[in-house]
Amino acid sequence: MSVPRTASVGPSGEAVWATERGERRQPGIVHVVMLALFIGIGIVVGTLGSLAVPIGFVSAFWPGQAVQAVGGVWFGWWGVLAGMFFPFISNALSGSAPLPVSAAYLPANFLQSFLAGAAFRWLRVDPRLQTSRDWFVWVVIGVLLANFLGAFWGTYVLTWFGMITASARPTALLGWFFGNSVPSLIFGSILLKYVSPMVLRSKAFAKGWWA
Amino acid sequence: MRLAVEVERFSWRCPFAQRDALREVSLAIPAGEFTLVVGPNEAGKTTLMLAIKGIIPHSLAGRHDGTVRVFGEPVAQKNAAVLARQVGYVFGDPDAQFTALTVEEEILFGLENVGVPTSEIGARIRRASELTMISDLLDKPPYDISGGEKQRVAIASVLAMDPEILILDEPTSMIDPLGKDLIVDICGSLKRDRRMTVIVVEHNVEAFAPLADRVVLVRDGRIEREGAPRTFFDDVESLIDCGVYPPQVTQVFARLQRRGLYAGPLPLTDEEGVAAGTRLLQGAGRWR
Amino acid sequence: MIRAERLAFRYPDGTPALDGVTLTIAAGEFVALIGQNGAGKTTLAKCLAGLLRPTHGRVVVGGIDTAAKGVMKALVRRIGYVFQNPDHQLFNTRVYDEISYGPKNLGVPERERDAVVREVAAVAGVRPELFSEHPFFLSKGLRQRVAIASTLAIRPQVIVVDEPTTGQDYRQSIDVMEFLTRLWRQQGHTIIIVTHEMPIVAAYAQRVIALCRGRVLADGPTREVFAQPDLLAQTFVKPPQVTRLARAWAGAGVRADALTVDELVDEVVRVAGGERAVAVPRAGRQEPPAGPGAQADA
Amino acid sequence: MGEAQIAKKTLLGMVPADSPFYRFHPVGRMALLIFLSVTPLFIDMPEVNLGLILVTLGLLWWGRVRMQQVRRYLPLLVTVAIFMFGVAFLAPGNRTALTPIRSVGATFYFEPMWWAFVSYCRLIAMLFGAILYFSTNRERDTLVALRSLGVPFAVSYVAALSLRSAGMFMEDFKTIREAQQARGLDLESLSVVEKAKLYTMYTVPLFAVALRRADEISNALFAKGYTLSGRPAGGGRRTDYLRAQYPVRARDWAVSVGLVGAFALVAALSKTTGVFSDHLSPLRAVVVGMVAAR
Repeated sequence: MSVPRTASVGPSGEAVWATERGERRQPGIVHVVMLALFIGIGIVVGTLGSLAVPIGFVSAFWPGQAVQAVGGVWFGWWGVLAGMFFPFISNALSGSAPLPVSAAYLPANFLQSFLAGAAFRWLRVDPRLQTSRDWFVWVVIGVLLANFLGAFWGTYVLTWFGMITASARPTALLGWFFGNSVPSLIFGSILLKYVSPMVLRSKAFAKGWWA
Repeated sequence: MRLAVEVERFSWRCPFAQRDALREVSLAIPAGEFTLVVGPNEAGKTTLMLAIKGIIPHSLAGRHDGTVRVFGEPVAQKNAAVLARQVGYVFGDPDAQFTALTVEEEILFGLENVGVPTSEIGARIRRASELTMISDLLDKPPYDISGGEKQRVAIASVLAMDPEILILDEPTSMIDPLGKDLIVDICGSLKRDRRMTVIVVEHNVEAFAPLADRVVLVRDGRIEREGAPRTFFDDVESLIDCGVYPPQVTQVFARLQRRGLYAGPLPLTDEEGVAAGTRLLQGAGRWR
Repeated sequence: MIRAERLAFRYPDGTPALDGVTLTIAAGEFVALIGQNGAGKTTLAKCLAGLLRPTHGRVVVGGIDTAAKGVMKALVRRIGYVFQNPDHQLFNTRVYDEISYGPKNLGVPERERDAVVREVAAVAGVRPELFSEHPFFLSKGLRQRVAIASTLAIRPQVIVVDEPTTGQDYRQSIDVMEFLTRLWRQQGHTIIIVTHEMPIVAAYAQRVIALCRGRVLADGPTREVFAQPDLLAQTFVKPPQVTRLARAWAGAGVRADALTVDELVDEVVRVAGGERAVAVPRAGRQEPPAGPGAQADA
Repeated sequence: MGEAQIAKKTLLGMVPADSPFYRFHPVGRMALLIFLSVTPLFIDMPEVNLGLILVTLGLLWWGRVRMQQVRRYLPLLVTVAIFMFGVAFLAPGNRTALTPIRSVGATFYFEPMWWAFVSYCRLIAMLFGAILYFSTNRERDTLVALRSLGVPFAVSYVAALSLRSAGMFMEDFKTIREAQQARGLDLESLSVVEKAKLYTMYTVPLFAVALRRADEISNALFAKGYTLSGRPAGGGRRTDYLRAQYPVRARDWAVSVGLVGAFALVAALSKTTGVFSDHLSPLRAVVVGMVAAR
């Protein structure tokens, strides 16, 4: 049952997201399982990332966003859901945010998970990052925009909870932004480039948002 | 005779694959019969089993042709819960089949799925775990035990469901030799006492051949040979070429036969071999 | 080469895995670790390779105490470990990087590294066309070979392989074992395998160490250990079928410790047919075995 | 070999199988999580939060959690403190409205520093609540709690499977690290950049394994007769043996209702009366007095 080995030429951009004639896609058990596994993987990556470089709740190096972004790209809403929920547990395990704060982060985590997936589907970007256009959309929307918006909301939450003063917000915003963007750029790119070929062949891959 | 499994000109191709994993395979297995499936890796043995269990086409996408029937009805038209009651499946990779957090939950998961009353579940868990000797593991996570224990847990979780057909895909690959004997004994008692239809895929032919009513060789997506074990292993060399290792006792006598020292049916078990050898050596006047 | 003294190991939840194991393995041996599930085989192998730190006792490999600090780099040149599941030990994105990972860690210069990679790949049967492939797309048998090649690239004197034949069919098992035998015979490596397949042990290993509940129950030349079925039964192991047959026919003059189909057939032919005595190799240095069973007679 | 003390594997480590926590129903333990880790949100007064931290530490000790496990969080406590007080020091806000304190050659401002202290105590109290839960509960306990609360089967299953898979990935992670060591990786001699590169080597196999596992588990679920709805075909209900094994007794209800009630009471009091406001803190009065005296 192993994935057959073939050359990496395959459908690109347009073809990746197009459903073939007569192809019927509907969510199945595999998507529910993938949701759970992605939460699990997010917990591990998110926790270890925060524990490795613990500088408080704005981690200077949080690879969790890479998991969020690629999850949305590969598995649509299932990946987005996973990206929204795993931070609850990874934040609690690593001690970077308690449950109520994690709850308040939800919109940030939603954007960080959703934007890349949305951009890839709407703009028909190849998840294997094969052209410079693919790279451009990934970096600008999937990484920079998603993390800027995420950091904007997240630091607002921190101020709201009184964990940082209003005047410290710009610093925290920059910290969050770079702390997420840099690892996301590194890991996210590697995951998209090297793992996407396998994902595109798996039955869990979601061409649409649900399947 | 009632047929448990009928496979009719069944073909299957995975998405992205260059060729069919199964090519017009036909096979009929009567209820209560014990079938041993052998063949090299990646020949299609597991794929055939998945098709009988209905994982193909229900849970795996791909192109298929032909039909597979279980008790006369196509599996494609049965749903998971019905199939779970009829066909038990033990996967080859012990890590690949666990769905729960502890061994006990692993066993009860399927029982809950098919709606066995809670009052009965406790007794079923006890019976299945005693039979497979895993009673002391019930509280442990299934990914935290040794490979051999995992395989026994997998078998227990399927036995508890009391299926009519039991498929075991390489059930002893990670088990120590006497642990293998335990699995073989369990299979023997299922055949004898419960008249269960058992299909075993194994490289370890030596242990299962004596139990089998029939041996099936799958190669290159086809059924290449099929027969009763006494005649199936006659051509030892060509089987070895196919990656199948016949029981050592059978090999020994096949070789002696070719050297003109032995004539008669090829033995399959230790006992038969010892007896045949003793006769042979006595005949040569060598027994002191 | 390897000396383990009163090794004990306990899992974090308190379950004991090893209990006072003392043994010595000399350079150039081919050893099989056998025993029932949970007897401590893998734990012992990992302790020998320095991957697990024993709770008590110590392991010295080629003069290095595995528990000492900062010895990992020196240690991996002496002993290499091939995991049971290749999925866990292949973590690079290209086969080439996978094989060159070890030498790179040890600071081998690039030009030399390339030569090493090509050489061990050839030995392990990994063709250069596969170098830029992703290891995950290879078949299981090939992944196992890449795993072995990447361990060989460090040129460890001792190679430990955990379950080299699990899940492989007969042909593939023979391929792996023949390959290990070449390393042992031609390149002088010490080989340690962990396995449940007694026909494989009988045909290839020179010495057997049988573990039972974390202790060494039997340790000696393969032929001698397999000649004691009662002792073996305590470790939930039984000798291969040919050995069981040979014992039953010993009364007729068949040697009771035959290990392979070839040996047993030759013995029966000699005894029954009165042919000239077939020279059976001593257990100390077995001739190149033709696999655990029958090949063509010629 | 001595008496082997068998421990249960929790999400964060090990706890002896006879820990007194296991005398309580998982629902009660989940109520404790809610009480300890959400209540501080409504409490500004640092004394109360410090008290809660002491209670949590007491419970950790009473539950016989190994203190080594807890000690892992010490560096985190320090870095969080440095971060929070550092921010308050470097970016205090509108300085003219604040009370300056000159000390050790620098100017601090009382209000932001005090607020950092208040927030820090609250944060740490909430964190310890979560640490307590994850140190004393297995995945199974969470599953039983969810099922006993009547959460739909599919939801409780996803929750349990994700916790379990986190455990599996941790194991994978350890094995991958062992494999790297087996090939001469010396973690201690690596620079930060090299350590960052290491994550790549962990993540790619982790994801590839996840893909395989998703296929395998979904096949296994099908084989065991699981349907998405969780209902067996041909009518009938999915039975719940696990829940039947863990009956919620009167005492467990009392504990759970009591804890959730206490939480609700604190929240209500805090919003209506402001009794937990930091302005009522005796400690604050003392510090303010000291600042004024200078």
